[in-house]
Amino acid sequence: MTGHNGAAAAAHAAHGAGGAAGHDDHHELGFLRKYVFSSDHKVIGVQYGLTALLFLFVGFVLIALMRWQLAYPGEPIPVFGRLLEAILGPEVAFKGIMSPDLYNSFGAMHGTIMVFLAVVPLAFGAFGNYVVPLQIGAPDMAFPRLNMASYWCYFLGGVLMFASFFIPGGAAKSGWTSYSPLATIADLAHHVDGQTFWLLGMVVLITSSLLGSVNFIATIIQLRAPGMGWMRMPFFVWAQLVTAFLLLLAFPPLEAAGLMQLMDNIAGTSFFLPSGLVVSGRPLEVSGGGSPLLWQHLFWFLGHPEVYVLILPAMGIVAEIIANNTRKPLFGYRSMVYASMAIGFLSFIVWAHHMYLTGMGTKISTFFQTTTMMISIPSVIILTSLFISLWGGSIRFNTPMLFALSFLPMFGIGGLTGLPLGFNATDIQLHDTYYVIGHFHYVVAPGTIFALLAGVYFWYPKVTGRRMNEFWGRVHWATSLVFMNLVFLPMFVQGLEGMSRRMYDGGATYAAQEGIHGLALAIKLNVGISHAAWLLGLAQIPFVINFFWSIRHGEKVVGDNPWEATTLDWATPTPPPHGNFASPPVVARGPYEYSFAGRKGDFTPQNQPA
Amino acid sequence: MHEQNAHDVKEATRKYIYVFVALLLGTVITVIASFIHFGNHAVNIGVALFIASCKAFLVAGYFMHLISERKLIYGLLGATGIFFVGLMGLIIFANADQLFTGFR
Amino acid sequence: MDIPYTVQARPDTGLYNAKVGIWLFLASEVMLFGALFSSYVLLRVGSETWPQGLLNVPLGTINTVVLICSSITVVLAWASLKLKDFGSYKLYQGVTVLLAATFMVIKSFEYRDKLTHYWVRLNDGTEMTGHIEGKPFNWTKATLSKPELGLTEIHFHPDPVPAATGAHADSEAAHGHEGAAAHESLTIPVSEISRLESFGPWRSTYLAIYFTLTGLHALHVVGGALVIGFLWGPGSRMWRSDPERLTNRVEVSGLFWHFVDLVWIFLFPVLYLL
Amino acid sequence: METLITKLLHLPPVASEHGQGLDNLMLYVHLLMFALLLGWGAFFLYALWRFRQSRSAKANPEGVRSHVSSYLEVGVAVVEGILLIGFAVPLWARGASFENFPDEKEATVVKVIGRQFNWMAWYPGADGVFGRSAPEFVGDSNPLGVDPDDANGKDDVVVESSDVYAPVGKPVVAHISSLDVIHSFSVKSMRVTQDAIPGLSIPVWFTPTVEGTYQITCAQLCGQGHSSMRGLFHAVTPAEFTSWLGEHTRTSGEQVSYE
Ligand code: HEA
Ligand code: HEA
Ligand code: CUA
Ligand SMILES: [Cu+2]
Repeated sequence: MTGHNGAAAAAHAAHGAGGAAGHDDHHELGFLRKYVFSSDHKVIGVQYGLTALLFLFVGFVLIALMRWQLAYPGEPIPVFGRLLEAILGPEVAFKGIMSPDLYNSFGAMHGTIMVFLAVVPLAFGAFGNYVVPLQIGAPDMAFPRLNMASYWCYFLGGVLMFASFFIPGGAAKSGWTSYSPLATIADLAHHVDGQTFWLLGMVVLITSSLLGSVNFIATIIQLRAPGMGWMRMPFFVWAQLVTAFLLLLAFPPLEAAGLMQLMDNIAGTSFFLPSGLVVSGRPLEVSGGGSPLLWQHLFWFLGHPEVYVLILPAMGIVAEIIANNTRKPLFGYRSMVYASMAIGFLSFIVWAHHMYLTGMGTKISTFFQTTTMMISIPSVIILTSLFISLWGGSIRFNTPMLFALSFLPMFGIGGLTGLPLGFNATDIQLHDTYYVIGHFHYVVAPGTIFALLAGVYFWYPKVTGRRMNEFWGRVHWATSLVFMNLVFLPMFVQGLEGMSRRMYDGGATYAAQEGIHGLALAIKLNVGISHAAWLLGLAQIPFVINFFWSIRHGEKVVGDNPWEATTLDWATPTPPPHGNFASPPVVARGPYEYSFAGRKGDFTPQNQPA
Repeated sequence: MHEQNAHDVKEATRKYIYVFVALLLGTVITVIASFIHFGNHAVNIGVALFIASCKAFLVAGYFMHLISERKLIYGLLGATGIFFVGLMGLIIFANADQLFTGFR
Repeated sequence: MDIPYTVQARPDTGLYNAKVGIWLFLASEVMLFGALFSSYVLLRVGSETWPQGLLNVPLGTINTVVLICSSITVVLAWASLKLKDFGSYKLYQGVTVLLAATFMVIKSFEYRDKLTHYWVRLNDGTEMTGHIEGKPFNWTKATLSKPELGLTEIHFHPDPVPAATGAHADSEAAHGHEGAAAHESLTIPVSEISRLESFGPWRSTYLAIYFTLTGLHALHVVGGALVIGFLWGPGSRMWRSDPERLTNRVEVSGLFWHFVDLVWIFLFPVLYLL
Repeated sequence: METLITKLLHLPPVASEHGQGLDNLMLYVHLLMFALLLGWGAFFLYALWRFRQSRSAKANPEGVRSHVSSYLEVGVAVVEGILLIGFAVPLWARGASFENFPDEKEATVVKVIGRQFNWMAWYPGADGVFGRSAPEFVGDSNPLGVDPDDANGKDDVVVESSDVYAPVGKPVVAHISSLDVIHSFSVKSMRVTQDAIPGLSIPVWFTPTVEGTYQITCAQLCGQGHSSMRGLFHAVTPAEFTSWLGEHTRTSGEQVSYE
């Protein structure tokens, strides 16, 4: 393989027995064991990555169709409308016009797919799997077969979710939050409905991420290479460790809640159904006595930590790329580590800021808004540290760096707009408006997605031995940045004007009328936003082509360490073989020793002996 | 637990038997206690949960060797305990604040 | 490179990988059952009435004892491996699997009991609980009108009405529902019945949480028994090639088993006695 | 000044007593956000320009040594604390604490009940007492299940057309609830939002100050008709209110005086 430089090849030839055994295994495996049912963390990482990108695309297609309905309510969707009618039937897309039920299904599935099937698997499953063992100098994950099971559970969950579009009644249509009682009674005509599939899918996905997080934590605790002390771990590893803890402890309550809702939906229990429900003018024949708010508590107990699951790995990726491309250590590495732990801890006790308007008393809501304000501080610390890390650097503007740099202000805007939501008094006005949509999309779309794209461009050479095309990378970056902002910035205006989310007609019902104040600007903005969203989709074409084209035709990298990085992931052969390291690495220094005075070259790899 | 030699294991085995007997006794006591009226049902609940906690302590402490486990595991379980208490406590607090203050 | 610390403990943590793994997993299980317990508490506090003594305490007690016995056999099995006594290991762990099966059998009788116990509402609004003659399993109003059954009426044995209220009186009444000999049998025409329901999870919040919690627990019992059974049967061949690793596996599966026992220790009083 | 804030943030016009306080907090938070955005934005762009590779060939691993960033972080925390204790908590307590509620005798009391997909307003009528309700009385002409035999309910007024009327200048206490799924009662110009949760009846209060008709938004996904579950809140003069209520009384003939 071309990636091997002389030294690594020599080491390869001379390496110990363990390495040889690992390598031999590798050759004996058939195609199926090697690429499909592989237990190698790198193959699994790539599997996660490709599947997640596919779901990212699915999530985008859903929203692209919804944006038509938002911009031009009630008009048939050109071309794709007929396709929808043919595939899903005229009940939901008559003459290519999206029905309210279809809109709600797409909305719920967009949220679910983006969060649970696209971003988390990409950030945690793909990057975590591929990079963490490399960065800590481990030969693989602690439990390789569990790792494989984790991927296949994820795959099964994805299949269940995707299949639910095609069952009678269509996919879940009660929002990604699936609030009861709506989730239970939205589709009374079908006993097994989209919500059932959603719940089963979630249970499988939760199992997958539990397996994953057990594996990650055990790996990071147990398999660090000799010399890799806690404070020598790259920030990315820390971010993944905290993320894994969030998944481990926050997901089970949702699994419990999911089981209870499943019982409500198929066994007729009333965990989340209060007594005295009257649906369509008839008392509902259930035992009653349940609590709808209980579902919300259990959902948001996961839901809030989940958003940090989305952002922490992204911050980790950005930190790696910034340190590498400013050619200097991260500013305040230790305080960043402590801040990420603080985020992890606090994120378990802020959840009810999503529930201010459920009739909360003063005491409890004061508690939750105080913790919400507290959690913004460690975020500020991490972001500030990353900003300040730029100072004094020698900044290289390559594609990964451009994406990573854009992450900073985008996350900044998203995080800052969390503040008026976090104050319960202002949330009275902003709750469930497009302000919320704007807030979190700034964090997850131009924020997390940019960080993930940065990661793709950054680690691509390690995985394939080739670089992605730099020019098209820049085109991808510039257009994405522009369109992302054109999509999400106007949403704050819409929200302030009072436009609610999950509106099938884009708020047209609430348009201003003679003598009645209503939405005026928001409805106009809908059209612009939709066009920007479609252009945003088009802007990904260079990326997709670049991504596949470069596998075979990209510029080959010279050496194993094309970015001249310090962390151990770059100390492996390219691409890393089964077992990863040519010889077991020994760590002698901290993660970011760039440009230290009196050293040869401007970087010192972690495994270079003192 | 980290017994290295046969003697330790035999020692431990005896302890397991004691614990086993204690657990059986605990079960009997719980059942009997549930048929006694302590006046207030809350007391009954308290007694039953207290006995259950003692039994849980025995199982976790001896059968699961938590009495002599590594710091790492204490840390993990401590954190889990805190989050569990937070989950349960805050949900109940939120509902109480909502339902029992005035008309909320 | 091979994965290190699969058998030997890592010096700085003092643990081997699987042990870290199982404790992490158990931590997540604590949150899983913890959330269900929290729900139980919340639903119970928020409800006006809470049925008591619906369950069969003797059976529950027997099952508690069964699980405790299985816990001791699990530790003894592990201790036998530590003492290099493979024969005792096979014996103890075999008993464990049998005890697990016993637990499941008893559990299934309890479930059957609930699903053959009925609540019925007549067209005139009368509501009764009791048994249908022949002990049919989980009928509903829809079952009654199935043509192949050809039913025009059912024979219903109502439960004795509890004499006094209060936890204790209730429970005795309910326990006695079978023994209390000759209370009358009613003949109810099918056309009179407006609703029929067995005491499944749909019947009340209490039964819902009972079935959910014990069902999930039962799944854990089955899962644990499968793993232990595997390590007892085909998995035990590792004794010849890598005895220490097998011992570790037995320890780890044992930790899981004790946790399952531990959950039951709380489930039993909470669901059966309080 | 006040309307300027509202205009600046492009909020709907305020028509309730406490609305302005909410807008003020909204402005202060946004000022904090803008300050941070501009400050860090300027720093960011300058740093990118100043330390680009072609200008700064060799990095200085020391980077920033001053503690300005720590002071800034403390500063942000302090400002957040002030906004929290000084504004958000009191504003919330106004609406959510039992002690701060107006006396129901001095207020316009109404139950607002959501269902798929409209709002129903239920006034207690002249006696000021709501009738009993229970699911078994629910029928096509009695969607709320008001007990027909309950004397307190005889003079009650139930409006099914998603219109809520209230006189200006007097507090409104609205008990928000729902029959089926969760809805959310939101009158943006009143700066009021409250989820309507089945099984719970949650009171909110506000004092309309400006006459007019305002939209009631359903702000919680409630099914396929969610986007069209609009209502109208009519803030009218006390006289208009009385006569409107009179037109809707069930007991025809006698004029209902609401005071
Ligand atoms: C990754 C995802 C993510 C992240 C990180 C956050 C971060 C935060 N979120 Fe957000 N949030 C969501 C995802 C996220 N959120 C989602 C998905 C929802 C909606 C769910 C739904 O209802 O469907 C939501 C909803 C939501 C609500 C509920 C709103 C409502 O429904 O009414 C609230 C309320 O408190 C809130 C608050 C916050 C706060 C205070 C932070 C803080 O942690 C933010 C802290 C960060 C900062 C304070 C930035 C600091 C920046 C600087 C110091 C520098 C600035 C510089 C420049 C701009 C150049 N969020
Ligand atoms: C991680 C989470 C995430 C992400 C990334 C996104 C991304 C986007 N979201 Fe969404 N969104 C949610 C989570 C997310 N969203 C959630 C939780 C909700 C609430 C749901 C609810 O109400 O219940 C929501 C709701 C939501 C709404 C509100 C709907 C409503 O209330 O009615 C809108 C409206 O415009 C929207 C738009 C968008 C847009 C334009 C993007 C764009 O940024 C998309 C950009 C993506 C692409 C352009 C695709 C790129 C594709 C590739 C790179 C593929 C490459 C493929 C290969 C190599 C094989 N989203
Ligand atoms: Cu009612 Cu939305
Ligand atoms: Cu949150």
